[in-house]
Amino acid sequence: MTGPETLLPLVVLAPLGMAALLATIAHWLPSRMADVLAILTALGIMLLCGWLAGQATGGPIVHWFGGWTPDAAHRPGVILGIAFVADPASAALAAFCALLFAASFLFAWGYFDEVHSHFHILMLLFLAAMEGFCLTHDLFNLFVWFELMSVAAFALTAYPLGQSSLEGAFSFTVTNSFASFMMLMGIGLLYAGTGTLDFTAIGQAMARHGPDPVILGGFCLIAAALLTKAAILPFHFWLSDAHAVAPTPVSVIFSGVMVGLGLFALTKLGGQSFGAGEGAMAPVRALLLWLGVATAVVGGLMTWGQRHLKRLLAFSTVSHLGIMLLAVSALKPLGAAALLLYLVGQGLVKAALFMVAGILLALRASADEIALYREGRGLWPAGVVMILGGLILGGLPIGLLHGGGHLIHAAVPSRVAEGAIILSTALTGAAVLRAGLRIFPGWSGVPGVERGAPTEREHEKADRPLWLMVLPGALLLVLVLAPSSAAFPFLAAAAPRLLDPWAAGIATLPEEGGTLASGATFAATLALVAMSLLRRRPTGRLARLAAWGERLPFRALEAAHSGVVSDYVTWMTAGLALLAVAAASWR
Amino acid sequence: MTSLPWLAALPWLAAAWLFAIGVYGVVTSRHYVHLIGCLSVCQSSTYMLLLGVGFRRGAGPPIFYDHPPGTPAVDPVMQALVLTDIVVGAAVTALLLVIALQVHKRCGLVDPQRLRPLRGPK
Amino acid sequence: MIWPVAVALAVAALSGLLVVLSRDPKRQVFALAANGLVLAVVFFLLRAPDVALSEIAVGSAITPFLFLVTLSAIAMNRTRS
Amino acid sequence: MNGRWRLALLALAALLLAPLIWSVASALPPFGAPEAAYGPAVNALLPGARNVSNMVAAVNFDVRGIDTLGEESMLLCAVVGAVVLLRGRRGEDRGDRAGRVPGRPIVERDDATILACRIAALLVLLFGAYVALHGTVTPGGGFQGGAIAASGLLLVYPGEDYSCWRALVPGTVLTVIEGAGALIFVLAAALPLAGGHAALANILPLGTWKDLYSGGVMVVVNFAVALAVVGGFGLLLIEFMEETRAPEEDPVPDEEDR
Repeated sequence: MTGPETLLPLVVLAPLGMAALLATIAHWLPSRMADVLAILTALGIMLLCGWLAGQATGGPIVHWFGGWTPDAAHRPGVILGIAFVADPASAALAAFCALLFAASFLFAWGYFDEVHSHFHILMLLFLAAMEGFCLTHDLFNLFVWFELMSVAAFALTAYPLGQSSLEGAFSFTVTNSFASFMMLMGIGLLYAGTGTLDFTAIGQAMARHGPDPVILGGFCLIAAALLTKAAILPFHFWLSDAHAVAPTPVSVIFSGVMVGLGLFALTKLGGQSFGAGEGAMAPVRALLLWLGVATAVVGGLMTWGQRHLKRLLAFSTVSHLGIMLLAVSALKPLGAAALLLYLVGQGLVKAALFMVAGILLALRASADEIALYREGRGLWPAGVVMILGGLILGGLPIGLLHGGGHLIHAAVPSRVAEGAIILSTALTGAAVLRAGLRIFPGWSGVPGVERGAPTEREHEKADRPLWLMVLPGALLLVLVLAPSSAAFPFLAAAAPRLLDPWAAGIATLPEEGGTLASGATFAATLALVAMSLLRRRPTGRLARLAAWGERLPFRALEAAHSGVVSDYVTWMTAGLALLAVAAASWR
Repeated sequence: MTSLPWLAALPWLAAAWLFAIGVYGVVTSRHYVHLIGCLSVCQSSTYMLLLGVGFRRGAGPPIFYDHPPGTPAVDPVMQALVLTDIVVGAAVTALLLVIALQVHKRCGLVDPQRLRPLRGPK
Repeated sequence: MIWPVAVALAVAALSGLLVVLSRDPKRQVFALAANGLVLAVVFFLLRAPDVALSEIAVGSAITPFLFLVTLSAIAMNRTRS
Repeated sequence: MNGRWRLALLALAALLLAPLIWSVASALPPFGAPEAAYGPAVNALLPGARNVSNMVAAVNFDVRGIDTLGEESMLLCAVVGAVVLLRGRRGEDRGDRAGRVPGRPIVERDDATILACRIAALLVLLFGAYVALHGTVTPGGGFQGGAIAASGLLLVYPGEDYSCWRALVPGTVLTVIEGAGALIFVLAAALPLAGGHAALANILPLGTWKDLYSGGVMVVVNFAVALAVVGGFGLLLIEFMEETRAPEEDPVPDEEDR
């Protein structure tokens, strides 16, 4: 057992052990000790995963639990044990998760000061689940970490015990429970069809006797569950209600990386287990492409039509997930590299923006853009973070997110998809800029479409210093402004290994050119912001008619996002039927 | 004994049936606690499918206490998966009941079709 | 002999329908407990004694008890507010 | 969407899915004749490799031990979450008066119930311990035994009155038991790493066949799971019962408070 192989399970065992330790001695722990222990654990895991990612570029680090290596069973072709396989991409994403947790713990210093440090126990279990989800190589183990992540998320969403957070947590729990039932049924079908649960073994079994209905059915069910976690249309309805009502440190993790893990797992499974036949998944990939376009556009429009900051950021996450699905649907190394860079870039920016929303909730007792008009003047550091974040989201041509967007434009096959990316990036960036300019410097026209959006009077714990709350957000923004060309060599090595951990060779990534697309995106963002600044109250009959016409699509979309859990479950069943029909049409 | 065609697929159809009525129950429910009950019915469909996949006709349980190891036995891996699934069911049901209780304490309503976050009851 | 399993599966499907169709939560709790017992019999016939034991302990003892306590707490809240 | 639209969409989805479900059901290996090689390999190898006769416990605690570790931390997470959400503003002090629903008569417990419950509580606790201890030998194990023992703890309540039950089964002790169970499991997984073995490796002597001590580390893991489940379910039952007590002052604040 080499060094990295011995340390690999500690990535999951350390947070679990710390959570269990806190649960045991929480009664006798001095008050701030839980915060310190949690931050140290998160930073330790981040460094360990970063080191493992570096080591893994040579070859994947494999750890078989219990010593049950494939040959220990003396049965060729039968894999008994469960493996953790750290390929560079998975280890890097695990490190990114730990980084966001460290920033969230720093932001949450003093937020939860009751005795039993329950918040830190739940968050550490959440961290362990995400690390396990990134690293596991066994299908049912993936379900166990998926479920632990969900249970921790349900409890953390309902933590503030406000009426909206309880109802949001209820619909979040019901929809994600359905996703886990579908995933279990998919695992049952795949076990019946291939006789094993290991990713590579499933891939070999599928290559041997081709995708028959059982394996296609299993893939559809698992894909539906992962698309629910990745909030792709029509499975995305739970996300806006859950993120808008969760406490800020939890929303940072939700939007930062939890939803991205769904797409990451879909890419890994698509590459390692179901990518055998080139044409095998063509109709499903086409459906994923169109679902990505629909999600990006619907998410962008809903972002533009929101006034509650957290709900606005939640819909921008939905839009970015749609964009990432566009790159992933091709299942090529270039798409995987684009997914990784874009996921890290948008995660950093989204985490910083959610922290700004948390600051406004804490110090100005509201997250409503219109109610906060000119209220943010005393908090200029938070204003700088928000406006810079909006610019980066809108396509500012520097930093990781720009590099990610550039790779996605290169990876995306069709023109329509590129148009959708430009439109949704402009809408999300402009919405954040509109909110930032309205709250901090107070520059804003008359509220247009966002006037009728749902909102709520709420506040979060106030007596926390401003510098302590702005510091993590500012650090994350500095990270996202790093030149993306620095990450290209690592990405070139990591991307092919995500689709097949034992692949050699380097992916060729297109050079960082100032393409037409990035310029058009940034121009569109500035145009939308200018439009919202110059908007006056519609006086003439024609202007009033135009304003009514402009509000029509937004009111229809808002009616579809009704908040009723029965609707959400109906839409999920329809989505599953859509996926099944696409898979069945392959034969 | 002639094995009828539908008998070979009985557990898969039973699982699909339980999943379908679970979804129907959740979509048409008018009380949070009733909805949670329907969710646990929907979960029992996964037990049915998993154990059905592991069953082998004429084989005994995978416990070699009273009959020696080597006698034909059903698949123990599927039973371990269902054990984990039952724990998942108990955990999620407990959390949902707590949320339903707290929502009722907050606003006196437990009708899933009237309660909507950030918008106030319909 | 496959007939007992087939009959048990059919009874489990019916008891699931019974749980869904009993709209009044108080009656549904007893339907749930019965469903737990029927599932335990199905698991026993599918040669899974461990799973049957845990289904009885969790599915028809602890979970229905939690349902009952929640319903009584809701009844007390309703009279208070 | 109103009710009719939802049912229409559901019917359409069911219509689309029905033929596909039938094609999958007929393509699956027939019920009773599985083709998977994983299970038979475990049945053939594990009795000799670990001296245990309960194959499900062997898969749960040794071959796929990391799954069970995830399952236990899920139980810990659900119980901590439920306790946090239930205590909310109530704090953890004991409500001494039982909540009452007006119009529902209070039936005094007669002595037969008290005697029966006191005897039953002890027997159920004993049975739970028996099932937990024989995890690696006969059907049962840490989880089932722990769940039975937790319901045994609950039986103490009808045997005694509420405050005596809460004194006999204190919440802090159950929290410590639950945390300790999870901690022992994590240590049993992590310690073999120090010796250069794989995590969850079975480094203890494997004991004798069909004996209570069989399966080396599996006995420790089984004990840890039993502790975690007793503590977890016990705490859950206590916090839920606490909800039925009459509050001193009205815990529900009037305006929208976070």
